[in-house]
Amino acid sequence: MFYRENGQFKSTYASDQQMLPILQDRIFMAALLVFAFGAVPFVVSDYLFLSLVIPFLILALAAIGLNLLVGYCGQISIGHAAFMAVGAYAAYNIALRIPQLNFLVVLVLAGLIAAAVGVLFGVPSLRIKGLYLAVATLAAQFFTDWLFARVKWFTNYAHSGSVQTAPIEMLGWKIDAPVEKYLFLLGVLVVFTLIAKNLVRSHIGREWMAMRDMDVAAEVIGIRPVYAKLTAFAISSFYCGVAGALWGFVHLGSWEPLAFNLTLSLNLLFMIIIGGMGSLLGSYIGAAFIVILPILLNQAPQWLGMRVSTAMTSHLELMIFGALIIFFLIVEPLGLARLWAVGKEKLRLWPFPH
Amino acid sequence: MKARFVLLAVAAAFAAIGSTSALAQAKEQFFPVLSYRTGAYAPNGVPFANGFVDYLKLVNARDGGINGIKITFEECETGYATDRGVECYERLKGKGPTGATLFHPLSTGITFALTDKSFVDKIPIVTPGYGRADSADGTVFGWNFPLGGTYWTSSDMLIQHVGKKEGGLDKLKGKKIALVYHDSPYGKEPIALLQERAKNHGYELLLLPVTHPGVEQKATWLQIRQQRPDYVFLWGWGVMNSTSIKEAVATGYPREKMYGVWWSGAEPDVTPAGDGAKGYNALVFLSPAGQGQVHKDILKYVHDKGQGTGKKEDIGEVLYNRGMVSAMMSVEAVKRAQIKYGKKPLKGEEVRWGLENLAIDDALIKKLGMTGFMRPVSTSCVDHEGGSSAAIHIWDGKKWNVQPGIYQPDMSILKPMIRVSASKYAGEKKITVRDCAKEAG
Amino acid sequence: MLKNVIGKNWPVLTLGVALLGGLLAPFADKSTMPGFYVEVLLGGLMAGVLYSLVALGFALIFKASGVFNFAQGAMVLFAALAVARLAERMPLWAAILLAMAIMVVLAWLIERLVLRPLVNQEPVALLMATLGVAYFLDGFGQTVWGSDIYSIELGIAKEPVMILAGLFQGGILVNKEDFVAAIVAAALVLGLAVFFQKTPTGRALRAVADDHQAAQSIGIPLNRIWVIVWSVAGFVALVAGVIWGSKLGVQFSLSQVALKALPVVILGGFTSVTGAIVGGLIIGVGEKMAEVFLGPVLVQAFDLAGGGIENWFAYMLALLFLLVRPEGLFGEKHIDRV
Amino acid sequence: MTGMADGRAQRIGEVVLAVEGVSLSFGGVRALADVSFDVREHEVRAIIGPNGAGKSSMLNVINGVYHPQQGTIRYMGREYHDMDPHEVAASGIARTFQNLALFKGMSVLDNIMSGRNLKMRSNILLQALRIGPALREEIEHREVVEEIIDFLEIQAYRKTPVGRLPYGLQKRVDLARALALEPRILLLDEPMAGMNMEEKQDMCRFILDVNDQFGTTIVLIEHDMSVVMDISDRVVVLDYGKKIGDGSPDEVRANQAVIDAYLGVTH
Repeated sequence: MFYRENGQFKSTYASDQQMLPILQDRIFMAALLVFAFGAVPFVVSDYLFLSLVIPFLILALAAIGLNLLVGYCGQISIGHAAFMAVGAYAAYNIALRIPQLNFLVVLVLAGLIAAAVGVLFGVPSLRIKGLYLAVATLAAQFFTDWLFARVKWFTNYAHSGSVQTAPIEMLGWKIDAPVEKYLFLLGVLVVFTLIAKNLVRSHIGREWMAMRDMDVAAEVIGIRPVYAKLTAFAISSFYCGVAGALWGFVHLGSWEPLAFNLTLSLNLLFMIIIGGMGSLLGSYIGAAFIVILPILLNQAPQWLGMRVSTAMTSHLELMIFGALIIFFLIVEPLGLARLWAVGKEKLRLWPFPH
Repeated sequence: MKARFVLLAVAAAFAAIGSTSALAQAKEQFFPVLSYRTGAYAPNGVPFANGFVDYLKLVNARDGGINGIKITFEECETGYATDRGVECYERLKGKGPTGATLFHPLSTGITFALTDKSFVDKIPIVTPGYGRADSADGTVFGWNFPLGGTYWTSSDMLIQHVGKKEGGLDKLKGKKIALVYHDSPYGKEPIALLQERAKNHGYELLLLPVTHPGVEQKATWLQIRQQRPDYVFLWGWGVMNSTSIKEAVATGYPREKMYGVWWSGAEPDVTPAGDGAKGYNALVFLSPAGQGQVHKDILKYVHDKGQGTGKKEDIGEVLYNRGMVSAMMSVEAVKRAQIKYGKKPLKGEEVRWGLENLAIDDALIKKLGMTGFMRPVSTSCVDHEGGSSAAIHIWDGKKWNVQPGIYQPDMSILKPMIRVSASKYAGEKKITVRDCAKEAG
Repeated sequence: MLKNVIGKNWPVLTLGVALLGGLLAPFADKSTMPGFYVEVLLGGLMAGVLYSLVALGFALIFKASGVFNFAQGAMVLFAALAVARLAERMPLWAAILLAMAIMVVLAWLIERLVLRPLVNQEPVALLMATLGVAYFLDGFGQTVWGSDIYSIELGIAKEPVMILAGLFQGGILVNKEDFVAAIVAAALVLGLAVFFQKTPTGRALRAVADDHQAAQSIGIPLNRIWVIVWSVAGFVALVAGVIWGSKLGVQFSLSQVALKALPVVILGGFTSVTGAIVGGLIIGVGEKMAEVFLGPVLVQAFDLAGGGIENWFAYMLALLFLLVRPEGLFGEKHIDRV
Repeated sequence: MTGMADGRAQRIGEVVLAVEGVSLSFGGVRALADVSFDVREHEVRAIIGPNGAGKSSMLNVINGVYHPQQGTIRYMGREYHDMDPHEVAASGIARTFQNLALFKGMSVLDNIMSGRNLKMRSNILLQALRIGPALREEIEHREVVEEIIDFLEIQAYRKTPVGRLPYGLQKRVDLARALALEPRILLLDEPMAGMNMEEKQDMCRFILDVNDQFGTTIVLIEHDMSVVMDISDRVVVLDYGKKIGDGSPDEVRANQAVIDAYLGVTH
C-alpha cells in the first residue's frame, strides 16, 4: 500500500541508475541515518556501545571487505583476519613514528599497506580456485600471526609483544568517550559502505561478479582475470586493513597478535554466510548477528534467572554457530539479507496477492 | 535491519539497567569475577576461580559480609581471550550499587587491555603474581596492583635459586638457561629481566616460544635436546605445562633441571604426565598446596551447606589456594578502605586507597587462618607490588613439597628497569605521573 | 625424452631439490651430530604420521564425495574425547569399539542432515558446511564429554630408550610409543588399501570417486556410499585421536593441531591416499627440520623474538606447491571445458 | 532466401580470419587435425558436423580458450599464437556459448553491460566515488546497451535476473552480451540448439539483421542443416576433427564425403 513504486517513472538513465531508485527506500534510508546519528547516541548505554555497537560497526566494515572478495568476486578466503592484523600494525607503526599525522590519513595508509599484502596473497588465485585458494589464504593467516609476534620492530620492541595505542585525536577532537567513538566509526562506515556500493554497481563490480558466476565466459567477453581478481583482493584487504586499524585503535586500544587469529577470520566468514553473500546489507546483518549472539547467550540465562555454567554457554555458542551455518547454507544460501529482500518484494505488492 | 539491531540493543540496555537499579540501595559490595572454565586453559582456570569464589562465599556465610556489607559477585567467561575479557569488563564494571570493586583479569593479555581503561574508569586492576611487571610502579600505573610478585620478581628469584645451586651467581657464567614460554604477553614478560641478569652473570639465554595453545612442542624440545641447556625455565599456562613435561620425558631432559614459574607449578600441570613429572620444580609464591584453618571454614560454612563451587577433593590445590588468597587480598583491601571511607559500599576509586595501604602482616594472616598459605604484603602509593617472596616446591609424584629457603627479588636490579619501562609507557600513552608525596599530605 | 620431462616439471623438480637441500643443509654446520639429526628426522616422521592420519580422512572424503572436510580435526577431537571418557568406565578395547559405533552414527547423521540437503551444491558451500560441522562438533563434544584434559593410557612406556649409542656420538633417543604409532598407521593404510582394492564396497567407492552420475546410473546407492566413507574417515579420525591423545593428552586444541592436514592434502593432492601419506611425512619432517635447524639461523639473522616458523612452514610450502603444481604430487589434473 | 545471399554477395570483402593447419588434442585424444579455412569480411560462415566433430573446439581455439599444438590463426593479416581469450575479445572477436554461460547472479541489464567493459576506461577511484567520467560512462554505455535491448526485443526483462528467464530468452541475452562488444567477428556456438521452430526463426532473423545492419562477420556452429544452409554464405564441414568439406551451401550439399559422413546419418 505505502511501499509502491507506481507512478515513479524514470525519465533518464541517470535516475534509473541511482542507488535507491524507489522513493520509499530513500526516505527509509534517510530516516535510518537520522536515527543512527541523532537518536542512538542518547538511548544507548556505554556498555552497549563498547561491547556491542562499536565491535559491530568495525566488524561490519571488515565483513563488507570480505564480502567484496567472497560474495562478489567468488574468491574464498579463510584468512582475512591476517589483513586486519596488517592494517592494525601498520597503523600502529605509522602513528608511532609520525605522531603528528591525522588519524584518517593513518587509516588510509594502513589500508593501502594491507591492500598491497592482500594482492601478494591474492596472486595464487590466478592459478587456483575455491578450496585450494582457501588453504592459500590460511598461509596468510598463520604467516602474519607469526610475523607480528616475532619481528620486534613491528611492536616497537615492546618486551611483552603487546602494543598500546595513544588515544585518537583528530583536529582537536579527542575521540575517547564511547559516544564519540560511535559517531566517528559510524561516519567511517557510512562513507565506506557508499564507496562499496558504488564499486559493485560500476563496471569493476560487474567484472567481479562475472568472474564469480562464470569465469571462462567472463574472460571471453574481454575481462582480464588478473585485473578482476587482484583488484578484488586489493580492495577487500584495504577494507579489512582499515577495519583492523580501527579494531586496534578504537576498540582494543592494546592488543597482541592473538587478537587477529584464525577464529576472527572464521567469524568474518560466518558473518557473510549468515548475513548474505554478495550483499552489503548482508554484511551488516551478519556482523550484528555474530556480535550479539555470544553476548546474548552469555546473559540471557541471568535475565531468565537460570543458572547455566559459563562453560556450558560457550559450548552452546559453538554449537549454535555451527548449526546456523549449516542451516543457512541449506535453507537460505543467500542469507538473512535475502529474507529481507523477499519481504520487501512481498510488501511491494501488498495488499494484492502478487 | 540496522533499526532492528538498535531496537534489540535498546531492549538489552533496559534489561541491563533494570538488573542494576534493583540493587541501587542495597548495602552490597560487587566483585566481578573474570574466569575461564572452558577451552585450553580451563584446567588451570577452573580451580583458581573455585578458590576465589569460595572465599567470597565464605566471607558472606561466616562474617556476614565485609563488616556487614554483603559481597555480591558475578562470573564472566573470558576463555583467556583478550577481546572477550574486555567485553566482560565493560559488562561488569557498572554492576552493583557502587560499580565493580576491582578486577582480577587472570590473563596478562587482558591486563594489558584493561590497564588503558583503568585510567578512565578508575577501577583497580589486581594481578597477584602476573600482569605487567612495570606496573609495580604506582606513580605511572595508578590502578594496577601486581600484589606479591610479577614476572620480573619471579624470574629474578629463579635465577637466584639456580645460582645458589651452582654455588653462587658468579658460577652461572657460561651456563645455558632455556626459557620455554607461552608465546603471549604472559610468556614474554620475564625475557627482559632474564636478559638483564644474563648481562651481569654471563649465562646464555635460550628463548623457545611455544605457540598458543601449546600442544605442539616437539621441535622446541628437540632444540633443548640439541642445546642441552643446564636449566629450563618453564613459563607455560594451561595444557602447555603438562605437554612440556611430557615432551621433557620424551626427549629425556631431567625434570630435576626444570623450573616452572608459579603459574606452571600446580596439580593440573604435573598429573597428566604421571610419574614422568617426578622431580619437577616450580616456584611457589604466597600459597602452596595444603589445607589450614581457612579451608576448614570453607568446608564448614560453604561446602557443607551445599554452596561449594567445585569438588570438595580439589580444595587445597595450589591454584585453588591462589584464587582464595587473591580473593582474600581483595577483601582485605575493601576492609582497609572502609576504615577511611566508612562501612558502606565503596567505589573502585576508594578501594584503590585500600589497595595502596594494604598491611597484611603475620598477625593478620594468622587471624585469617592462612598461616603457611600467605606471606606478608604491604603496599604504598609508589609500590603497588608490596614486596615479593617465594619458595621452590618439588613434585614427588603424589604432592608438592615446599623446599626450605625463601627468596626475595634483588630490587637493586628491578627498580631501575621498572622505572625505565614505566616511563616509556607514560610517554607512549601521554600519562601524567602521580606525585605520591602530595597525595599523602 | 628426458629433456622434455624436465622441461615440463622443472618447478616441481626445483622445489624437490630445494627440499633435499634443506635436508642436507644441517651438515654444513659441523657441530650437528648425526645422532641428533636422525632424532629430528624421526621426530618429524612421527609428527608426519599423525598429519598423514588426519589427511587420510580428508583425502578419503574428498575422493568419494568431493567434500573438503574441514571438520576432520573436530572429528579427531570428538573421537579422542569419546575414547578417553568411555575408557574411564570400561576397558580400553570396549571404549574404542563403542567410540567407533558413535563415529558411524555421526557419519550417518552428517550424511542425512548436512550432505544430502546440500547435494550438487558447489564445493565452496560444502566446505563452509563442514566448517559448521566442525564448530558444532567442538561444542557438542565438550558438552557431552567435558572440557578438561583427559589421558588415554595405551600402556606403553613413555620413557625413551637410547639406541645405537655406539654408532652415533650421543646416540639416538627413541620412544616405543612412536614406533607403535608408526606401525598402527602403516597397518591402517595397508588395511584401507586392501579395503579399496579388494572389497566390492571399496570398488564401489572408487567408482563413485571417479564419476558420481555414472556410479548412480549403474545402481550404486550414493547415500550409502557416503555414509560408509564418512564412517571410514571417522575410524581414521578415531585412530589418529587415540594415538595423538595418548601422546599429548586429549583436549580441545587437538582439533586445531589437525588443521595441519590441509597443507598436507594440498601437497599430496586432494584425491590421493598415497599423497596424504607422503605429504604428511614431507610436511612433518620439513617443519621439524626447519624449526630446529633453520629457526635459530633466522632468529640470529633478523634478531627475531624466538623461532616458531613451524607454525607457517607447512602452509607456505603448500602455497608454493599450489603455484608450481596445483594438482599436488599425486592428484590428477583436470581441464575445465566450455 | 538464396536471393538474399546474392544480394549480400558484393558486400563480402577480404579474408579477415584464416585458420591454418590447426591441430588440437587433449592428452592423446585428437579434437582437431590439421584444419584450415578462412572467413571473409561481412560473410556468414558456418561450421557444421556431427556431434564430437570438433566444432566447439574450433571456436575455443579461435577465441583463445584452447591453444592448439600446431597451426596458426591469422586475424586481419596478423598471426597470433597463445592469445588469451580476453586479448582475442579486445581485438574484436566476440562469441556466444552452446550451453549458456550467462552470469546467473546478475540482471539482464548487467549481463549485457558487462559486455561493454572493454570500452570502459574510468579508474577505480572514479568508480568508487561515482563522479564525473565514471558516471558519464555508465550512462553512455547504458544507452548503447538499451539499443541492443530494443534490437533483440527484450525490453521487458531488463531488471530480471537471467536465471529466471526461459531458455530462448537466455540465448538472446547471450547474443546481446556478445553484441555489446561491437565485435568485428561474432562466433555463435549452436545459437539455435534446443529451440522450437519460431524461436529458431527469430534467432535467424536476428543473426541476419546483425550481419546486415552492423556488418558484423559471423561464424556459427550448427548441426541443424536446414537452418544453416539458408542463412550462411559458405560452410565448413568437420568430421572427427578433420575438414571434409568447404564451400557454398550448394557445393557442400553436393559433396559426397559430406553426404556420407553427415547427411547420411541425418534424415
